[in-house]
Amino acid sequence: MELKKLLALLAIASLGLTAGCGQKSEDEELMAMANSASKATAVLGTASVAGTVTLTGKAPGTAMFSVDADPVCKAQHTGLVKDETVIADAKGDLKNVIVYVKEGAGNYPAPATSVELVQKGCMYSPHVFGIQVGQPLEIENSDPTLHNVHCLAVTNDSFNVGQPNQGMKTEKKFTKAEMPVKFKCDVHGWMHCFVGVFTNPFYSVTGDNGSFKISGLPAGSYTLVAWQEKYGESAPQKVDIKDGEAKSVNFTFAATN
Amino acid sequence: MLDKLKKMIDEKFAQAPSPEAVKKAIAEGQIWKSIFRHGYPDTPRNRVMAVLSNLFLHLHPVKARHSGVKMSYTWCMGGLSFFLFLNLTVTGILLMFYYRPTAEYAYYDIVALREHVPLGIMREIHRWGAHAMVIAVWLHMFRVFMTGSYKPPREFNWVIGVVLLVITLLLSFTGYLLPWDQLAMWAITVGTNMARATPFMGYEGPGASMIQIGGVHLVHGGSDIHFALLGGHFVSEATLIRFYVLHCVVVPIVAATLMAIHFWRVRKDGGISGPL
Amino acid sequence: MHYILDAIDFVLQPWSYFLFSVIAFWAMIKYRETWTEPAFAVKLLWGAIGAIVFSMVYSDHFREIASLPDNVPIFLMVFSVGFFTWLSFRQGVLNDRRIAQGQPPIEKETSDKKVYVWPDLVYVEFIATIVGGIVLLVWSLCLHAPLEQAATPAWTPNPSKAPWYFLGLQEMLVYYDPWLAGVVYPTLILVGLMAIPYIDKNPKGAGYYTFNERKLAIIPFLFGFFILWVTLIFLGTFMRGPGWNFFGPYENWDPHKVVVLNNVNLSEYIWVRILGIGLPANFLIREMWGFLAVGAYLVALPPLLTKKIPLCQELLEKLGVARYGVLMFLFLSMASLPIKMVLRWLINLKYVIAIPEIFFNI
Amino acid sequence: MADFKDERAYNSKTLTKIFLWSSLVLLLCVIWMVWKDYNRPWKNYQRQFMQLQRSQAVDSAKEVVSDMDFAKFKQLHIDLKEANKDLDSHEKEISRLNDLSAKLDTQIFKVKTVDYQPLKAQLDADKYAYSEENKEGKDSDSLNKKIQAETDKANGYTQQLFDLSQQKAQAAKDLADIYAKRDEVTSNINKMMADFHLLKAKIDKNSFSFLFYFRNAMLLDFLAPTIQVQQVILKNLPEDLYFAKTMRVDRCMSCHQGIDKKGFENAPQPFRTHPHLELYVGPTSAHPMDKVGCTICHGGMGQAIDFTTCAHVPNDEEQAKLWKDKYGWEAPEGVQSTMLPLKYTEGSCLKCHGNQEFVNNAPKLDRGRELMVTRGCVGCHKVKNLEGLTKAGPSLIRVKGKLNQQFVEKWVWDPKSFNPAARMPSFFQQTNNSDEEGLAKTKAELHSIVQYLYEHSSGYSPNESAPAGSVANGKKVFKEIGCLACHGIDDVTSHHADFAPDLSGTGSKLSAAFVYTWIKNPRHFNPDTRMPVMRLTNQEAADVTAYLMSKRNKTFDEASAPQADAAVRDDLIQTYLKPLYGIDGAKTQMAAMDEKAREQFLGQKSLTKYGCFGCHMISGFETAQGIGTELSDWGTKQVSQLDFGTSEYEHTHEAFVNAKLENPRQFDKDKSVAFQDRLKMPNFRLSPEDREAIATAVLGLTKTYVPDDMIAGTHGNGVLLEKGRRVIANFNCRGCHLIEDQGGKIREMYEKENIDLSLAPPNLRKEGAKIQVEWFHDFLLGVHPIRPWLHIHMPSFHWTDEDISNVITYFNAKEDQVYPFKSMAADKLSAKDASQTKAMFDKLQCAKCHIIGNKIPADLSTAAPDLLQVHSRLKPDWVAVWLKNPDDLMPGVRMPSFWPQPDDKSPVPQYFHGNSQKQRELLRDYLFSLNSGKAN
Repeated sequence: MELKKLLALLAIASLGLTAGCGQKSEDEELMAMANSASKATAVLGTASVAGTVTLTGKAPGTAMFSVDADPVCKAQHTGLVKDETVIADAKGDLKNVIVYVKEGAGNYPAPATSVELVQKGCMYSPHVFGIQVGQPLEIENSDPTLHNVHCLAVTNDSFNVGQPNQGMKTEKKFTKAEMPVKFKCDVHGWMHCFVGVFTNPFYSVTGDNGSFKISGLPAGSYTLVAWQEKYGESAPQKVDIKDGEAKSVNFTFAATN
Repeated sequence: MLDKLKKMIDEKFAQAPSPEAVKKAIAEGQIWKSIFRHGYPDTPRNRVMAVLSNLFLHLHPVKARHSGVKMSYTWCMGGLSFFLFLNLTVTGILLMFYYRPTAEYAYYDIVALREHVPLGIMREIHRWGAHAMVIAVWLHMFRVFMTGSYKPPREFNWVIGVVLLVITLLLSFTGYLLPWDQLAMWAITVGTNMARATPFMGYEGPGASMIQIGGVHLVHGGSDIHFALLGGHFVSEATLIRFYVLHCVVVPIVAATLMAIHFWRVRKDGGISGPL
Repeated sequence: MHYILDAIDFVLQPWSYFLFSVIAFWAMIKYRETWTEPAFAVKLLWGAIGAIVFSMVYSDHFREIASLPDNVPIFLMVFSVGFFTWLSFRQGVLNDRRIAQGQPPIEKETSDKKVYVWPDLVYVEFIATIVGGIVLLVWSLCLHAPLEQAATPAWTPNPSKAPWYFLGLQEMLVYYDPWLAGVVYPTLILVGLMAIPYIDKNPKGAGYYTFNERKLAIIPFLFGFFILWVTLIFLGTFMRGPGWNFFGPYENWDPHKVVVLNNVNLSEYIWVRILGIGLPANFLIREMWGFLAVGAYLVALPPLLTKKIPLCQELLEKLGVARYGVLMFLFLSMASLPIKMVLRWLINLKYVIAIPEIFFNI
Repeated sequence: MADFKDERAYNSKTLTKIFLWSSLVLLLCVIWMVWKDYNRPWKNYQRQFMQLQRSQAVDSAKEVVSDMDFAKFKQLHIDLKEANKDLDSHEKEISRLNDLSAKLDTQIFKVKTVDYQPLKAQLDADKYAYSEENKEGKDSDSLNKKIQAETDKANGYTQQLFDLSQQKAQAAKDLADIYAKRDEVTSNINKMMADFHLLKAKIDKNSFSFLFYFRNAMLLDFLAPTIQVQQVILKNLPEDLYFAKTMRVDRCMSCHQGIDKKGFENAPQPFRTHPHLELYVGPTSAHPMDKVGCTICHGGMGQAIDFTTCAHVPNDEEQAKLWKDKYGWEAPEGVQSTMLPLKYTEGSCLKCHGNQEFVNNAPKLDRGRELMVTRGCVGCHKVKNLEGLTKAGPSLIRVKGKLNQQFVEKWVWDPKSFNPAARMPSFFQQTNNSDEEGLAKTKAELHSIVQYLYEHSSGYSPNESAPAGSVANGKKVFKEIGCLACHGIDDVTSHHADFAPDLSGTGSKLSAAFVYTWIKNPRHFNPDTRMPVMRLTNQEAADVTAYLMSKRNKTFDEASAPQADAAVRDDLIQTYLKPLYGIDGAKTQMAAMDEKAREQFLGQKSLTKYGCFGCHMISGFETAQGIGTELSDWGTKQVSQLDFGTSEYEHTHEAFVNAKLENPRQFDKDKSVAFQDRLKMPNFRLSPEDREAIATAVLGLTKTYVPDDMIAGTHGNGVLLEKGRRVIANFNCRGCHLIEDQGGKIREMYEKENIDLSLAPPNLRKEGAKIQVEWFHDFLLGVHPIRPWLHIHMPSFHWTDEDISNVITYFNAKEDQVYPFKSMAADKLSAKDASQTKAMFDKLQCAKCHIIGNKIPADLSTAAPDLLQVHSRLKPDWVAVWLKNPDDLMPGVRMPSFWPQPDDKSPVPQYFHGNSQKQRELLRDYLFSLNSGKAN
């Protein structure tokens, strides 16, 4: 055993010698490194996954609440305001569900375009959305009243910014993947929204009809998960996908009361 | 010009002596002859000379009894004892380079010897060699007894042998303390506790309480042989330095002297024993 | 398997261990013609190796103790002593056969011829040195020298043992006080060893292996060497556990083991148990029985033996009074250890003479 | 040759063969020896780590390169080429300047060495001669003249040298001007490549080059090896070797190469980075490697660098097996300073932080120590630094007025049958007293104990009877008001505090009147209780009472108390009397006792036997000492002194303490022990996590020598901090509040039940910097609500002036503010500033949330504290910092930052030129100008 090691070491030693002799110039080395480094970043593919998210069982009735505490908010609404926690249509199609690739996707560079979060009528819009690590998030106060944007991130740095002026914008970036991150406004106790932070662009938030589509996937095997603010994370679903393929995956949540 | 040089070299090579001649020139040159005063020992004369003209070999007689050189007779245990002694001397000196006999350092110097001192097994060779030497000496004595080799004229050499046995045990015993770990300290504590019970000289020995003048005891815990041996009431740093000096200086010198006498007497008493 | 181990643990006690070793010794002397045959000896060797392998495999405890680096010399000692005992007896037996047939011993065949020490002796010595060096190197490479926690008197390891070559003496401490076991006996052993050439006046057996011609010398010497030294080291290593209590070789060393220790002094036996009166205040009177016994043993016994045993008479005549006296003193001193052992086991005798006032206990 | 008859004992050829082969074997052995030394594991680890470092550097280098602006890089190289071309055109000028420079050098050298230096030497010698002559009174005029002449000459040379060097400088400058363009490009290239070059150097350093192999080659590695033993020598933490103290030397980093380097957090062992470098090992941490080392915390042999000899100890069997396979690990033999298994490492904090009430960042240890206090371990066992504390159990001085006798008997007989979460440990029905004899005798003991307690108890009756209340509302109040910070109850599973008793089953235990009175004023029953007043209204108190009384344990109610046998009792009394009076004497003694006396006798003896007074106040046992073994240095107690009985556990401290906590009586198993000598430690029914926590705290109690100046909490502010911490622990402040960012345990409930954390009790970070001392004092004496929207109440504790002073001093000392405290006044606003600040105040809409006197925002659920209190409550310095970024001081607070960090841009640039710092300061001054008099 020990003798074997010895021989191996001698072999390595001779290799080291030859490597030492054939030194490349610095520029060449640099170029080689640059090439291999650029290869490391993942490339978008051509496959896609689409589907719908539905709620089974009796959907909770739409809750209503008052925003009268602040006259500015009151002025922008007539009467009570709809609670956005669970929004499902008659068929049970769920809105505001994030579907994303939990396992299997690599890291992708962040797009330079920013995601916008608007506070309008003392409500967050969108209520649920996704963003990539490093992608700018622009938070705007469109109301003529004080809002504070209180980010309750755990993995990322949390922050709490006051926006006393109408039209005031604040830009933030997330540095790590985290799902979900809650935002709330401490001035208006009802205001909150959720964001998912991902290292890749493979996420989608369901619209009014509960449908979502994730495209640009390279061929491979992925684990998909849906997340809803009240019902949490769904059971994961595995998807094997080839280039150019379009697969359909549906998620369901069971209503709890 | 280069061609000339080449030619010259070729000529010189052609004249060069054969390897045998070189060998001969060296073996019969002044330097060689001044070191080795005899030829290769394959003739009786050279064999005699090989032994006689060599300091180390001249311990031996030129000729010995045929029966005496047999391994089955001598078991070579005396020789091995001596080899082990030399071995222990060499490794012991190497150990002394690294070892400081103080309470702060003794233990951790031994740890260093185990952990990272180059070649790493000096202490092992020393320790196992010491154990082996004890056994070799016993077996040597056993052999000498079983062949009746202590009988006249070798009586006194047997006595020296017995003393050398004691010296061997003492060397081993004093060395046992030096690693300064629990094993060492307590083995020495157990071993030296008996000294307290030495008749008249140990304060827990019979008769010690009788040695008194005017009601003052002369042999007490602070003056008895146990105290003298340890340099204190218990095994302590004073004991360490005492045992170190005994182990590295005193006992080896005595051992070497007695060994010289022992070997010399073997020759003078007629070499390896044999039936008359 | 564990029944066998447990049975061995049960059977082995200090007294039975001693008994077995004495029986083995007797057998060794008695059946020397048989066991020195190489074929038989190889069987014995395999038996010994088998016993050790068996113990190592089936007893975790034995393996743990046996594999302590400092106990490896014990095996080296046991096997080398065994081998060389065989070698010497083998040659002795062969010589004895020749002598019985009127031939000289084997050594005599060649002892008159002389050979040059170069190369016959020097070469052999050189090879022995190299082989010794190999053994030492391999041993050192495979086994680390033991090193425990740095020395501290704050906690005592249990058991605390002397270096292995002194375990015979430590074992003696069970039966005799330190001044005897640790001082007087070692001195006597050395004096006795030194005295051997001056007492042994037997002119035969010099320079060759023999048993028959030197029975009287060899038997006591080997008894001392084997029974009172080597086997006691073995016992001290493998069967003395915490509190210096006796444990079977496969028995776990439980530091909380409790054993009966009801030892009684001779004076108490006689004054209290036999005579039924209390102990006298004066310790000289109190211990007079012991003094009488020791005196009788050392002083009266040697002359008495000459009267009773022809062999002793013969010895006295051969050696003269002085030599005979010294011989008997040394011999009786040696015998006192097994005698005390037996007395301890038979009648729980603690001390023959017990004067703790001046630390004089025998 | 003819006459030589070769008489031989051995065949030469055979001997030669043997010689040859044995020599060969010897040679192989020697090579083996060298190889073994060369192949020591730590050397291999260092080689492996080089590879690891190299591959990491290569990765970083790749990243650097991929981030690099290649266009710029290329452009720079083109520029460089051009600059070089440009230089070619100046070739002549360059060579001229170079020649000139060389010529000047020669001249300078000549003037300096040939002309000036000998002259200077002569001059010095002459000066000396002159002074000698003057001293002897000789005429020295000629000499003086000579000196004068020589001095002039020397000055001439100096001038010459100066001129020459001027010329040389000019030449150099000219040259530099020519090279300027190229040098600039080169420096730009170097700047761009700086990171890359650094990494390149790192890669080269960690490459297996020829030089590396040469320096570390077998037998040559004594010259200048790169593979070396790494060590730190810790002069401040000497090791006590009993006979002498020696320097502690830790060599762990010889293998744990990445321990202090960032970036190896996920590397395989032994290369992994130490967790929390900002706290441990890191050079700027509180425990830097070169001051604290490794072994003082982890234990083990610091000087050993082999996996086994440095005494690694695994966490569990599984790890042991893994180590055996991977590293050839063996359990350390004969070594006492073994490593603490990793899961117990926090215990080591005690070596230096032992007299701290809690050790932050050691939650397991803190929990263990808290359990040792609250579960009453320290009632029986003496433990250094945990002495003289409030007893763990309730006082039994007035037990008669609180509980009925039946209940007490059933309760003590089996506490968990009443309440599985009870803290009272089980003494009875354990593995060593559940045999027939044990059951009979323990029943007799229990009965007598209760008889004794009731006989010695004074009476009590509640002074109020409970009005009718609503169970539902009581439940709500109980949960919201903060009872759960100390008490547990089975209705709430999201959080279970065990500082005070679990209240499940109260209805089966107490009377409504008792509960009502107790809630209203706990000190009516027990003047020494730590239970605070919660300032409930009568109705709230009645509701809570109703709720608690509704919590009954039916099975327990229906069970009957154990029946004691008088004969067994008398038997037991005999065992106590016999040693004192002999068999007959004992009988006479007992005959003289009547029934009651016998109960009292056995009760008293049994209380002593079980050490009940360790946790409870009991009349007649006021001064009794705990009955357990002292644990102050248990972690270094010899293993052989631990009685494992006949159990099969491995003989280690860890195994013992775990086994003992799991079932304290198990070491009596298979033993023949008389009833009264059997193990008595009760079963605390601890969860595995709690057992591990206590084990951590106990294993950390060692005799390790640590110099006084390394022990925390003994000097400077440390002493003040400890006094405060003790009060904080005693009143369980951290049950609600985060203090030193630890505790706030009730937040668990908020988190699990998804309640807004801003409704939880406040974080007291920087409280000392925040709150004015006078206000603090008044508040603690008379608590009043500050945040009206909070349901949870700050209770009114009954604390002494000393307690209050200690707490306030503690908070201030924490911020390095010590007595005498600074006076707290903000600057006065000028009239001009005041109006603008007011406008800014309105613009920022502070009043949207903050209460200002009687101006209360519409939605109370989002309200913030009254700004009228600012001037008396807050410290001005703090307010300015607070306004900058509240989240920094109180993470998760609702108050937003209006000046987003780090750019510090004001949202209202129209005021004070958008100077954020000024805006905050003026706002602060404005807030301090607000008080009830002139609120607007």
